[in-house]
Amino acid sequence: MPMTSREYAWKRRPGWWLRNRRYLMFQLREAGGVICALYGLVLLNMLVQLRAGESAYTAFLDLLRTPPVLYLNVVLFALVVWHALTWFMLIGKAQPIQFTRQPLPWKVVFGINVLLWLGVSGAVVYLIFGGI
Amino acid sequence: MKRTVYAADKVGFHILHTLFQTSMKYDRIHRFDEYFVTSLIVDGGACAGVVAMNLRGGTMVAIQGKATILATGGCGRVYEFTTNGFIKTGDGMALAYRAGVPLKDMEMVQFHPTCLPGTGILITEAARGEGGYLVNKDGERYMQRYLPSKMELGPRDILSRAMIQEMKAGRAFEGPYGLYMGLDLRHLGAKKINERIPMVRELVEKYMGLDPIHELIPVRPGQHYIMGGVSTNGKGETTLPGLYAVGETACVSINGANRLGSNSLSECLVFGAACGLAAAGFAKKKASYPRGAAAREALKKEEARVFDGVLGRERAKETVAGLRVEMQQLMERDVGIFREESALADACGMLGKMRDRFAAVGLADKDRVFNTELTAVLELDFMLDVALAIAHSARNRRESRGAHSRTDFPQRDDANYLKHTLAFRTDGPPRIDYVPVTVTKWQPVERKY
Amino acid sequence: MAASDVVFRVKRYRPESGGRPTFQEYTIPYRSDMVVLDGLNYIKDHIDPTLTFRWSCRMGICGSCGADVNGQPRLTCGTYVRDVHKGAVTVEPLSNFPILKDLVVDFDDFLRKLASVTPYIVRKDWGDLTKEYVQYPEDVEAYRQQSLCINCMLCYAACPVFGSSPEFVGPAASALALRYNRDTRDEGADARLARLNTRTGVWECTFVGECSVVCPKDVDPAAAIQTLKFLATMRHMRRLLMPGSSSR
Amino acid sequence: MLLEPIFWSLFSLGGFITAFLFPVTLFLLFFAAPFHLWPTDPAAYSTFGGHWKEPLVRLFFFVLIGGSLFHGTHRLKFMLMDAGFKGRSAEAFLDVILNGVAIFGSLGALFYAVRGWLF
Repeated sequence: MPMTSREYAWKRRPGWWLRNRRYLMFQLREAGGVICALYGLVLLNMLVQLRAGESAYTAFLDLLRTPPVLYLNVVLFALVVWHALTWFMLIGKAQPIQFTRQPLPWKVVFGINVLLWLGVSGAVVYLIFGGI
Repeated sequence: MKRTVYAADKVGFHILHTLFQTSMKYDRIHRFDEYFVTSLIVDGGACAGVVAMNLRGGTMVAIQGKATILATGGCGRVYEFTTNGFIKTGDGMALAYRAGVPLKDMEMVQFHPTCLPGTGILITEAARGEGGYLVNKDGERYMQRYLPSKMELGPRDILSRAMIQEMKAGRAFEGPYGLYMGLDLRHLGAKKINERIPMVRELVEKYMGLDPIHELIPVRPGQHYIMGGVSTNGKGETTLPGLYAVGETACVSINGANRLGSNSLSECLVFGAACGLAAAGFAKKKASYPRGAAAREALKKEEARVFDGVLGRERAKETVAGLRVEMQQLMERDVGIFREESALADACGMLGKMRDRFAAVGLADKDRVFNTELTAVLELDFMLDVALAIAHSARNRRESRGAHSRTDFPQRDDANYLKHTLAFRTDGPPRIDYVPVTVTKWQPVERKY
Repeated sequence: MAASDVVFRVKRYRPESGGRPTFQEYTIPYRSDMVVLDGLNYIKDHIDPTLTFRWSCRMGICGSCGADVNGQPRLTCGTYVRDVHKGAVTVEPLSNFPILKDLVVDFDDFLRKLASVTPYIVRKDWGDLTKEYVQYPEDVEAYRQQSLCINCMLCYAACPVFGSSPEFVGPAASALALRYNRDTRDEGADARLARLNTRTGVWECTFVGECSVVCPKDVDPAAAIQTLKFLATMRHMRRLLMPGSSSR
Repeated sequence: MLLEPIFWSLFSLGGFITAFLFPVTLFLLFFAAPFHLWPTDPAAYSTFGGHWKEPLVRLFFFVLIGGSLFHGTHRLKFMLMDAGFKGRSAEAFLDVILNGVAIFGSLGALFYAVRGWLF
């Protein structure tokens, strides 16, 4: 006669990340990170082609600049930028090392990081790519 | 010497979680989460454990033990407006009461003056301590009429009574949840409010939708604490060997007729430790484990009472929610802040009738697993016992003392009532008896401000 | 005051009748100042006494009344109907947990996880117990935020990682581990980091961050987990580079 | 032996590297010239090949490629696990493949970075 409790097992829905905007932004952030690895491979291939000589290198560069690849690149680039921005947000939200007595609000840390990012980008333009 | 220590405005919260988390250190502590105790097992004049309903499994079990400690908190849900949680239905008090243990000083019910109407959420004393005003609808600091020397810093019982008098004089605000007074913090300014009483602002914003920096906080008195409870000595021992009680459930008599803030926590920490040691010592000394036969018998009896009896009743006119609200409103009106003979007599009679009507409360939910309608019925059963003890204890104390305020007997009467009330359960109304008060260092004197 | 009605769509599951959870609709009088819990209580008291849910303090401190309201984990006592209803309010049991009955879910798994992170002060030597362990306000400030957890389980319901890997130690237990690691009286940090530096520990976390969004007490478990990842890594590296050295 | 703390460190480091350095690099190499947003073509063979002689530039691309690979493969692993690639053997499989890509990719970048300069 004693009743055994029958729990109803909960199953996560496959499209969970469409449930709210924050989950979706998270998935895009993660996708952005993966795209970065993809670009890492593209850059590696650029070095391979550079090593192989001018014609191989230029052929590869031309392939990158054909309209379909170029427009795909624009979309992926947006994800890379989103990934960078979310990374700056995460730094402020996590702060495993605290430099101030009170943790700074994440928006402040985000702002500092964006400024830093602009500075670093400028430095890259001059130091790596020889300026404008 | 400081009277109390604190952890910001969350003392009880931190004690609770520290105790719970630290309990995980000990493998031999076996928790029965979400078991609902329906009765004590009494064998040979001693408590031998409890019969409990496993809510998740929907079964009844007997849990045997040499020593049993009741730590179930208060009984605020007996009243309509209370700062207590929904589960504070006086279960522990009723369990001991049914096992023949008297309830002591049950008429001593503390009302806190500043609760949010509707929910009964408590706005801490600190709001007034930091300089908050209590005002009526004319914007007047009405406490000047009642306690000019202390104003808003007077004791809880006097502030609560002054509120009721203002309401009766027609100087209260009227809102969706009835009459209320205003707690004015606006003159303190945003800085002070945010620094000193952030929890007050958070609660009012979240649960009232108002910002105390710019608006009056609506407040009214609500039941907050019961000074009475299961009669125990300083070690938590009751008159039933093997049964202990502690905290708000118990009445050690450290609160007399009027509790001071934070003393509830001393009850938990100081008397909790004393009670635990006493119970452990008792269990160690007791040679034999309780017999299984008594437990089996009690289990069978409870299964029949709860599953075949209560759960078997068909739902009809009388509902658990209906009867509960009726009882709560009755207690609020007649056994509340102000009391007098005819109202108390009426309440005692009505509660007696409700006891009979309770037998007709039926249930719609027939499931055994997690049946919260069933637990609500069992809780109402407990509450009716406790309410009867409160009403009869109050009716028999024909004087005013501390939180117990009789309009027909406004004076304190030490000649006749410097004594503790004991309520014993009978098949009819409770039998009221008295025991003398032990006065040690501080002689009772008149309260003067 | 009751100008109009509001519809509550509540997910029901009756273990003794079996089957799958279904939705039931209730139409109840609407008040502008009602919270979702008020609605559930109205249903329980006036329409359907069989509706089952937990609640107690109705002031956001007991942590028992959590449910998914319109798809988001919330304390029903602190959620105004006026803020969430768009014609109807959908109330479901918290995501990611087995359902016991209606809105009541099974939290036992969390209690085991909490126990696994040693949620109490550990000391090799307790010394003279009649003396106080002095802490300064800034010592308390170091762990105050994490100590405010009310175990309401909204963070677990919001965590998609816990949803797919039930063994994941999860947000609240991790935050409480950090609370004790940051306590100046404690000496158990190493054991806690060892527990969290495992397959079911903090490494499962992908920093979705939703736990901190839904937390009603601003405990910020997401940040706590990132800190723990950092501390666990430091401990790991130290042990790799200097085997035999016990940390701290 | 749990390797997660090590890969997580590399993932974090990679996160910083990609966040700060990737957008400007990709912009200059892939978009500046085709969209006429820059006076010169930084990716042109002669320009890029000229810069490549600099040790700092070589180090830069090695760090960029290694960082992005460790960062991205770590995220991909958790995305795949989230999508249902679960269990110990599946996880071990992902670890081998993805970390393999990151390790060999980084070694490749290192090879090109030091080649013609060290040997």
